[in-house]
Amino acid sequence: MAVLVDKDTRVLIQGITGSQGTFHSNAMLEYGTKIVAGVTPGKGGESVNGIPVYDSVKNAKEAEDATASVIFVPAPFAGDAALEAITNDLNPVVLITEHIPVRDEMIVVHAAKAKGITVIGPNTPGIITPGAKQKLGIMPGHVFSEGVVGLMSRSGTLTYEIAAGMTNAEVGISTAIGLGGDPCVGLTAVEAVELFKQDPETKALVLVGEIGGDAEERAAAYIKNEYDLPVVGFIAGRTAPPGKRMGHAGAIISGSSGTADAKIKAMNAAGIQVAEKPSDVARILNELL
Amino acid sequence: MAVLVDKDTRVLIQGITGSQGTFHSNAMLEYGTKIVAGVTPGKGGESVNGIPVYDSVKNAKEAEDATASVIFVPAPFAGDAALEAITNDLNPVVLITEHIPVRDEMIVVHAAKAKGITVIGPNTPGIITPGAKQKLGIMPGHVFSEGVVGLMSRSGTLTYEIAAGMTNAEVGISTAIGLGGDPCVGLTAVEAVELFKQDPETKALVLVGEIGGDAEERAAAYIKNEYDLPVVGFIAGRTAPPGKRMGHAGAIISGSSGTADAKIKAMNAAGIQVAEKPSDVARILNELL
Amino acid sequence: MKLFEHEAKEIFRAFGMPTPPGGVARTSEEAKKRAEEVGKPVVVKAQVLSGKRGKAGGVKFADTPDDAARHAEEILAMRINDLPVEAVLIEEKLDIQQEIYVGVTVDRNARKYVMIGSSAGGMSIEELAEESPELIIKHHVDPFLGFRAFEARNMAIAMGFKGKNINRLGSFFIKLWQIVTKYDVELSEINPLILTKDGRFLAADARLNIDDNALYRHKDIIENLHREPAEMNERELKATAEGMAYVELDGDIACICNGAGLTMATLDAVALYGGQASTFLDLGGGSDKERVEKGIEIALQYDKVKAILVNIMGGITRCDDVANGIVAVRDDQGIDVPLVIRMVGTNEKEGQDILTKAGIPFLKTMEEAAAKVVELVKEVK
Amino acid sequence: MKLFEHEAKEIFRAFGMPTPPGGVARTSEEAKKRAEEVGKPVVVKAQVLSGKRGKAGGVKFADTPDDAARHAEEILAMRINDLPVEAVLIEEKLDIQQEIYVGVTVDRNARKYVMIGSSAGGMSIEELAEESPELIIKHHVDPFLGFRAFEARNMAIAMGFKGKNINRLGSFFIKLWQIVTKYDVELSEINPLILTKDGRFLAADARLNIDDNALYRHKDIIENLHREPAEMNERELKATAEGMAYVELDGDIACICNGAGLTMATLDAVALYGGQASTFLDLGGGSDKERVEKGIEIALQYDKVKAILVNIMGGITRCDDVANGIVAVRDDQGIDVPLVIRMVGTNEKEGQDILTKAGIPFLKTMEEAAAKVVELVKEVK
Repeated sequence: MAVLVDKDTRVLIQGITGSQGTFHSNAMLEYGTKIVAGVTPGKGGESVNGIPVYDSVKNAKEAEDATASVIFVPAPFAGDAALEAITNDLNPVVLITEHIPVRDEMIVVHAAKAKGITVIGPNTPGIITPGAKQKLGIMPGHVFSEGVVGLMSRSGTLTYEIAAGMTNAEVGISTAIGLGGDPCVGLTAVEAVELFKQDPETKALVLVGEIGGDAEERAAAYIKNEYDLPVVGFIAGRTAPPGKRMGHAGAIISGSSGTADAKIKAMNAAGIQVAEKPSDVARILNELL
Repeated sequence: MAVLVDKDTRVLIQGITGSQGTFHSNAMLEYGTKIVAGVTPGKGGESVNGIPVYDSVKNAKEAEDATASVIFVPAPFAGDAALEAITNDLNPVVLITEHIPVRDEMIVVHAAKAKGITVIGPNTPGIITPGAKQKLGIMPGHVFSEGVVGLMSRSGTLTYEIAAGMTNAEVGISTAIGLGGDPCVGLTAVEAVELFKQDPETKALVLVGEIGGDAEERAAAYIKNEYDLPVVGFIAGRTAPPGKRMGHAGAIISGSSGTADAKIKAMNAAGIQVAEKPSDVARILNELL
Repeated sequence: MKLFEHEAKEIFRAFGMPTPPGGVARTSEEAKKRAEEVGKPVVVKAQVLSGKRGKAGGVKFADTPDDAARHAEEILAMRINDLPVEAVLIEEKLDIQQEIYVGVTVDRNARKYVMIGSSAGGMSIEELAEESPELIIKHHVDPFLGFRAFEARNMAIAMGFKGKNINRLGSFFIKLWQIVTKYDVELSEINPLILTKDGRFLAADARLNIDDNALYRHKDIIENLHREPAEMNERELKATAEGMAYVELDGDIACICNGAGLTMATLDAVALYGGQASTFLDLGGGSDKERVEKGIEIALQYDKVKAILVNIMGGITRCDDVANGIVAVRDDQGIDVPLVIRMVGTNEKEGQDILTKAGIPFLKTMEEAAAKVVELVKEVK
Repeated sequence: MKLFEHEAKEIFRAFGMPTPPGGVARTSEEAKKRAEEVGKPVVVKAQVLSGKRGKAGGVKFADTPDDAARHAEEILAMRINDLPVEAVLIEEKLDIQQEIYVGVTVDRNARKYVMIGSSAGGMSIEELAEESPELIIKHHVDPFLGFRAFEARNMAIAMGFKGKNINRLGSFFIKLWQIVTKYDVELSEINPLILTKDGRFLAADARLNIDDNALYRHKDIIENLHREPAEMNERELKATAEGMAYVELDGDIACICNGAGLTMATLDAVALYGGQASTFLDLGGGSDKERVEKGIEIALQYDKVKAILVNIMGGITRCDDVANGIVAVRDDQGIDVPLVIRMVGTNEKEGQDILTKAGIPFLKTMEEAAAKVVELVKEVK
């Protein structure tokens, strides 16, 4: 009924005693997320929002049987926190933190790959499975309603915009995954499509992309060959000039590569309908489903 | 009929144009070793002792189908040369070079392990299989005669001394392996015993150890549980004082560990007869076989 | 953070990479002196953080120190890509046998560094990829083992070099890798790396971008540079200091939103209805009243702005905070351009009440808002 | 290469590890001055490259600068483990809450670095391993990923620390690891690392050995030390310069052989026949005439030597070269102690002919040779 996160996921929050960790662990709890433990080195024995805090992931996992981690640790320490989660076999590892050095990201991604662990992000709003009332991240839960559409996106608020549109149009979501706005992220769009393909409850996909890189082109190529259910696309940054970083570290047209045009062309070639405006996504889905 | 090296081994010499590489590749050829190529970056197209020289292991392997490598590259570059051999799937990789930084050795050993490749050495005389007339190393071939005894040792000339004694006593050798005199080496004594155990032609073993570390104790424990054929031991350094490096980087008694006494005790406990003098090894073997 | 050519070359030399003899000049007199020191024909190169300076006339050859001074004077008076040229680099003009490309960047898909080399340097790697992709040699660096000397030599071999040149060229790759790991480089290029007629390899140009996110690990570099990390105008500096993403564009509508994707989509929607954005301003997540005020203030300082579109999708960001920020700016200093607001999500109702009370209209969808702001800007013009 | 405590601490401090206030003194006047600077009771510690200086009387406490001067004078006059004490370190005497052990070394079996920690510092790690092995916490470092901050914290947790002390103690492990990777350390210990009564962690002692084989990568360290890499006597220096392995022992028979294992076995054989070696001298592989000459010359300079046993297993080393070397030393400068030679292998016949011609006897087995040299030494005595 979902990918990566379901009702059995037992969540650990790394950096829970920080302002972000405290605020969002509370929001997650309110939404319904099964948070079983928090970690802040040196603050073991405390509690945050009623969640017990441990000094290490090892201790937290042993005591509370956590299965997944959400990381709010500041950028200089976030890579280390992710490796700690990976070493302790938490899966998925959701790396909310922004501004992590790319070299740290690469090490984290490959350490996770070597162990078969999925890293979501960094610089992601996280992942949400409305049907299980589990959100591992910072998204406003109420804009996502339960349903059969898998949603993946490189951006946060744009995803909320589209999800809210879907909810208004009564098109629900199986799982929504924020892939992250950095150039190097763990879970790629292609891998996300693969996961949704294996989920029998997901009947259609929404792929929200943006300028920079060619993750969307790769996903489109994969979809063309491997994915038979309807897919709707949206690309942000169609009017962005080359050479400028549009907020996200990954959203930049380098030379002539990474343009919205190229992505839309690739999507169209794969039979993906690309929405012109965010509000079109729900409309097209309603036509297709 | 042997371990690691047999008549099908096709040998590459890294560092062949250096004085050591040139001298020993000639000695190896004279002994009968199938040397198919040499490598010295920048000297591709030359030849040494009639052996074609290539600029890279990749080129040499593609052209001459080499399967194993012997490395004579100077210490600062030897780690890199070993990684080049490992990357190109040569196996075994015989690392003759002495004085390689231990950090480089550790990387080489683990890179090889990850690919299932055997590294012999560093700081080893190499490996010789008299029955196949193949020696990958710097040992004088004539002191080793063909036979059924597997020989492994941490030292060079002491091995020749013992092998010469065996040859005089008409006790032959299946394969003799120099494990290397450094604290960190690739193939360990335990792993060497495992290899000999799988060789149906090897009917007895000689384990020549020396002070420092506990490789001999570990091999003895393994032999006690897993190896049923006769084993003769010899330990050098019974009169060495603690805290002094006896020539080999690995030959040092640290505190109270690594003493000859401890090793001899462990060997005796494993049913291994330990020779008092090098010449006793052949005598005991003759009694046992 | 982008380094100037001469700054990058200083690092290159510290790692043992040879560069042509020469030095930096900030006046034509200095340029003359540098050329005299070189004592041979020189090249005078604009120091700007922008490619294509050659096409803009920022690179000139000079046979004599007087010529060098003249060229320097011209170039120092130029603006390239809207940036002033504050220095030139005077270097010996090399006797070229071959132009080579050596570079390193991050491959997003592989999530690895990729070393790139080509025997056909001089042109941009993008052009080369289109014209002669077979001449581009790539090596993805193992994230755990790093880049090894033999891999550097293999690149030189694959690029067609022989004999001693294998090690000589290979060493540039190795040193480049050392710089990458020491300084968290995200992109570096030596283009061209020159092989001279007398057989020397020299880094004739240098590009070096350090990962902004890793700058905290490299304070020493910034200190040595004696300058700001990036060339930014006053508004960009302010926005950056506030942690906002701010990009100036050629249109006239400032889009102030929360979230990079939403801001880009808002720019696109403006274009869809026939308008053109002047400003990409992502306030970031969880913006409070003060932040919204600051954002609008910065946007208003850009003289191209003729209208403002605020588009907020409330998540962590609360609509009442945003509304209070907007009202505060209007009351405190006035907003003298048309203002269109769209605001949904967390505390939407409260936010709308605040706007209504303050007499500021708002819309419910971003499409309506985009259409409206385009209409208003047309009226202003 | 072993560093002195004060040298190791200088590196520790450069990486941000706190050490007790104090400084080095080479005279009692300097010691007084250092103690005055500290302004509190101090400890005066002999700077020698040897453990167990405490038991040898090389560590003394002083309440006043005058006491410190007196202790320093005594200690500077000592020899510890046969090495002169050329300097003392004067440091504040700490108010100890807990003594901790923090160290790193190479695990031969795992072929990995191993970080070691214990809440029970102060005694040697060998003693601790025997007395309270359960108090020793070990972590093998992944050769590709290195040692991570969370692993350092996990060590501190496993050592029983809580709260802020987890990060405080963890940072010593992290910094130690940074030093290991920067300087190719093969062994380092902070023993004890002191937790003071007022809650500070300080490296009270420091041991730091750099991998000799990697010294070529760390010329900067050696330059900063302004001393020879190791404390060696004249003969050891000469042998090391020649690339020979040379160790002095308490006996009277110099064993000159080729190969470390063979040399050790020769020492053992001498002992087996009732003798005692004075010298371990491994000529190394491929020794030529000059090398053999140099080896015998160095051996003869050690005043304990009463006889020489040359034992050569010719492989790369040729017996004729060895024979020529022996003859040359005898003819040029004379060998005034009994000389026993055993020589087999490559060019054995030629070598034996040379010795025979020169009137020097030789034997065929090392056992015969060992027995013979022991017999001769007894006659000399």
